[in-house]
Amino acid sequence: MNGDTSKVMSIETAVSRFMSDGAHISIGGFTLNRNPMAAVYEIIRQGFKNLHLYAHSNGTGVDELIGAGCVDKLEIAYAGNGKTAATCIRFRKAVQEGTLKVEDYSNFMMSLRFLAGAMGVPFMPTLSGFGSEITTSWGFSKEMRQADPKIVDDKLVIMDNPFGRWGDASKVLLVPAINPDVTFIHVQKADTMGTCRIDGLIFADTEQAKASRQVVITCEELVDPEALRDYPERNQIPFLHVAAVCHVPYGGYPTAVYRHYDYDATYLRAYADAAKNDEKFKSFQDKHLYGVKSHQAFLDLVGQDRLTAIKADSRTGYAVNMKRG
Amino acid sequence: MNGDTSKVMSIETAVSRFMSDGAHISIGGFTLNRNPMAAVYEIIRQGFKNLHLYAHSNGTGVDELIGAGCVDKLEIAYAGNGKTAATCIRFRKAVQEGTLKVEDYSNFMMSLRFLAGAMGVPFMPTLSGFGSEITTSWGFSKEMRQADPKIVDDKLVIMDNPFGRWGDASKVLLVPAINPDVTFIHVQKADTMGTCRIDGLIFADTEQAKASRQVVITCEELVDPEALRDYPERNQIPFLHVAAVCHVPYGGYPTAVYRHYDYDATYLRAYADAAKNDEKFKSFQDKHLYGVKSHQAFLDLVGQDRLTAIKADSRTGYAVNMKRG
Amino acid sequence: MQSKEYSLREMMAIMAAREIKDGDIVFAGTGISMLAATAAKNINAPDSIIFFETGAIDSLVEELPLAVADPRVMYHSASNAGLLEAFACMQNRITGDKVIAILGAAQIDRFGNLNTTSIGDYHQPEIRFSGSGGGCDVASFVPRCIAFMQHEKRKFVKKLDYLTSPGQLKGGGSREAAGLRPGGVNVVITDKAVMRMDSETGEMYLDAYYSGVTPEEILDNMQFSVDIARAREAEPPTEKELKTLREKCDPQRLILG
Amino acid sequence: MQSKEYSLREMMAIMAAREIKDGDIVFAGTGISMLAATAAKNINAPDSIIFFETGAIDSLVEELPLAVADPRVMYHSASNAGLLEAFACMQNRITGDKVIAILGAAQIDRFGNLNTTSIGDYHQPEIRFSGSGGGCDVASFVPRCIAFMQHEKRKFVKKLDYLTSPGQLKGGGSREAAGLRPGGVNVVITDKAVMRMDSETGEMYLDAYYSGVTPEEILDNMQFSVDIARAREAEPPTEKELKTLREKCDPQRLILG
Repeated sequence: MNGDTSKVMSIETAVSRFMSDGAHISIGGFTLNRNPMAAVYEIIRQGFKNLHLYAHSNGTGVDELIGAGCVDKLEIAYAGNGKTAATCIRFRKAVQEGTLKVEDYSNFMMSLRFLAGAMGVPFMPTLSGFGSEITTSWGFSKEMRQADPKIVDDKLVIMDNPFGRWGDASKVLLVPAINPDVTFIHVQKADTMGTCRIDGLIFADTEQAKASRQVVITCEELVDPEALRDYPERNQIPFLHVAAVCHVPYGGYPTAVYRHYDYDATYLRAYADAAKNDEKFKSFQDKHLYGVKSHQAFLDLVGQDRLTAIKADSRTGYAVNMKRG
Repeated sequence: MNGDTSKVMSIETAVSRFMSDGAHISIGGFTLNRNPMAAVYEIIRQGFKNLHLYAHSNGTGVDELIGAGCVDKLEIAYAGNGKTAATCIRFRKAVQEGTLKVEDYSNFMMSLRFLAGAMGVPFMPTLSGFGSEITTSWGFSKEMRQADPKIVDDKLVIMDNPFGRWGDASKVLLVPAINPDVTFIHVQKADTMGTCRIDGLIFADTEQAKASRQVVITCEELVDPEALRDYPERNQIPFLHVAAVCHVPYGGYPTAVYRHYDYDATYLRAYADAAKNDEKFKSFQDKHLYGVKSHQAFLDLVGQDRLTAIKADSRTGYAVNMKRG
Repeated sequence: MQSKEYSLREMMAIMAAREIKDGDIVFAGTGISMLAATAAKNINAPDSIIFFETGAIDSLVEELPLAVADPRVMYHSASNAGLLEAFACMQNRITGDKVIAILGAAQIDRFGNLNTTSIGDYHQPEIRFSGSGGGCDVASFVPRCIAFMQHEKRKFVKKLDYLTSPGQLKGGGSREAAGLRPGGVNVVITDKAVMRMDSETGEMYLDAYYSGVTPEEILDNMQFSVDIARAREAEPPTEKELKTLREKCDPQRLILG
Repeated sequence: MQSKEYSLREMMAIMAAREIKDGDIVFAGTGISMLAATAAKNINAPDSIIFFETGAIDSLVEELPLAVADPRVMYHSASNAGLLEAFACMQNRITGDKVIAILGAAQIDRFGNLNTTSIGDYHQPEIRFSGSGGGCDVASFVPRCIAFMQHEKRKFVKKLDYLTSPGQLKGGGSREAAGLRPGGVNVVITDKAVMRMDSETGEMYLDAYYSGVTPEEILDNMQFSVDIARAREAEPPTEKELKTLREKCDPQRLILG
């Protein structure tokens, strides 16, 4: 019973099966942590274009997708990548050059939009943002919104509190639900049915997964369902929401995966350096992205020394005293 | 640092410090599971009256509080207690005799109301309940609501979806936030700062705690903060929300506490039998409630044999093959 | 092979189990509805998934729980979350459309609306029941709901004393007009018959009567009449169904009695 | 005992740390704001609680994180949840009123409104920044916010190119009129001075200038003028503060440089 393993497949198969040009997608993680990088690189290699991308503060993955020219439209709260790039470099370039349409929200608003999608309601209320130009400056015009049935007509709605002053609020700001076509999440442990156990911070991965029509999981460890039934309270994404499970060790590299490995500051800095210059960036991509056939080949190129240097310490879950400066 | 243990106190002290007549309170758990029974019994023994009680499907604790005449007003989704009482018996009696004012919601609505309180917004939206008399029959009249600033003016509000048909919804139903004065939660493990680790289902305990102005935790095991820092992902209630931590082994008895003990079907049946008759109920209360001075004295009265019979099996977390028929 | 020796409760459990298909997420309540869910899983829909409003998914039910918060639903599940996650999973169309729910009620009307709140005036009830619980939510969200009922005149009523959980409301598209998505009770399983809702009118009709029961007897036990023109005799439980139900699903006879 | 030997960055970190009191929940960002939070915890407010928008509470920060999603914030915390829990904790008045936040920005105006989005026209920006992140949320909810700024004319502007995070909006109660609760930036800590918001008018004034800086020099480095009548010289960091900052908070000099 429930021994069905039909969801288990390679990331190459999952990307080609669930992705399409123009798809509305979302990726898990936060800046330089637990981004589904193997999935991101595979999407780029398979050449999907005109994507509509939803993110809160996903740095590394978002910038790679934009840098590769996969993304037309982006709804996001924050495009930075910690100390290596206060503003994501290819993102900045694309916005300044007008090749990327951006709709700005805050982190909480984006998280609430995924929550609304996960809960099956058209919006979530918040008290954030009154007076901010987030409410008045729309990256996607009303006309563009009305012309596209996959984009909600209003960026957000402000209304009077229908319960008077209840909850110490005179007004509420409503942010519309997101239901991506596909969401990619990288986790420490998943079982063959698709149930996931995440260590460390969840960010908004649970809501992103539950809001999505299809969810592709990549995992450091693929286990038998039996292995996750000991403490079901620890499983944040139940299999009901998952379409594909791909076993990809180091699938979050070069971002960090708590208790497994740290971010690779060296790689992220090299990326940031290259990203500042179009030609340098092209050769960087040619070497690290298009020059390899798979995530494993990319890891081979990076080399075992670097993977050893970022190996997580068993006490703290990160690489203690790793050179990061 | 943070070695502060000033939140640790007896349940007697916590109840007398945080409770008051007329307080708006909430209790955790669900029907016959993880009700904060030691707290409930202590509230009764200390004689607090005119309480306004919020619950979703709390059976055992709600019926005891009503049976003891502590509750004036109740907002609830479900007052039943599994097989022992399809409808809670003292609850039914109080409603039929007109001594208890009830406002009916659904389980999801009550959970969303706690969530709204926890999130600090005046309401949460749902697509539940259109056409139900929950929307039209108000247990608390508009006049009564307007006269009491602690009760929201409207039971709920139905409005057109402000985002057109986004989210496949034409209308939304808004339920107002709850922020109880005090919430009582029983957990398996808490640390001296108040952080809690719950095993098994959470029900809506997390939201109830976060929505509440004061939270009193009773726990099976009281541990040093260090002990819960190994897997912070497993701690559902951070100490920020907690005012008091009380070490009360068997503090959920006679309801079940997963991985510790099962419900006591014998006790619950005896309660249900007594509850059907006013005189029998009075003597039952005199013996089990007013006749004992503390939860420990109550457990002594119940006897070790019964506690042994409900001891949880280490594999399943409940008492395997326990007589329940 | 059919068996002549079975109780009405066994018949009801098997009738409900047959409604459940592989891949269905089965919203189970307490009592006979939990037994029906377990029966489906063990007999005809091994890849159905048992789901509780308390937040447990795909529990390994080794002993019959006596409540949806029984610790027996927490064992060996894929996830132990809470009420919000459970109801969100049903409200969300992506997962919610796969759910089939089993409900009970004190009263049902011709449009499959349910009363689990009170008899008499709501403010001064003659009889007070437990209230909605998750019933109103489930009937609002779930596309396929089974109602378990005793076939009695006081239960199949012309007008509910209180409409707790919405079915087709007043029929003729009134459910959707009120703001609800398609769904609510579409099958009623009683101790005499299986009734269904007409997809056009939203009204109840007699689909199948149990062996030894006549359509007339069924109408005699209801306050309203229903179309009996489509009625056929129900297929009784097979030996295999009964054996599994008795030996695997409720060996302690907690529900079967 | 005071020290003459310290960098401006050290001065800024200590000025911010002094704003933090025991019992405060400190919303920390990256860089110098994280350093200030760590400094407060190690120097003057041991019972303050470090809190990250990513969902970590009371982390044991043994190494300085380079981002709020750095695995270094996940170690030994009281809870590792997510963004929704973190922002709810600030939006909720019960816990939110205890929060003090540290923010940064590309531009600030006289009312403490912040721009972290773009320079030039929003639709065709000359310079695009990272965007709000949690900044707009924090400035909306949190009663006390510290802004870290470089004291430059292009940063203290008459009019923001984009108002990302609300301060006092246009002053004179306009914040509350817009629907916001009291809060937003009330202290600005720069490499020259500490500025505060007047509680009546909502306008920025000079509270303290660093040793060797004159109020006039401060005004020269802003596009708008502020009241300097209340200004005094800031108390420099003590030896003890500096020692702890250097040896305990950032021994790798990741932030101190």
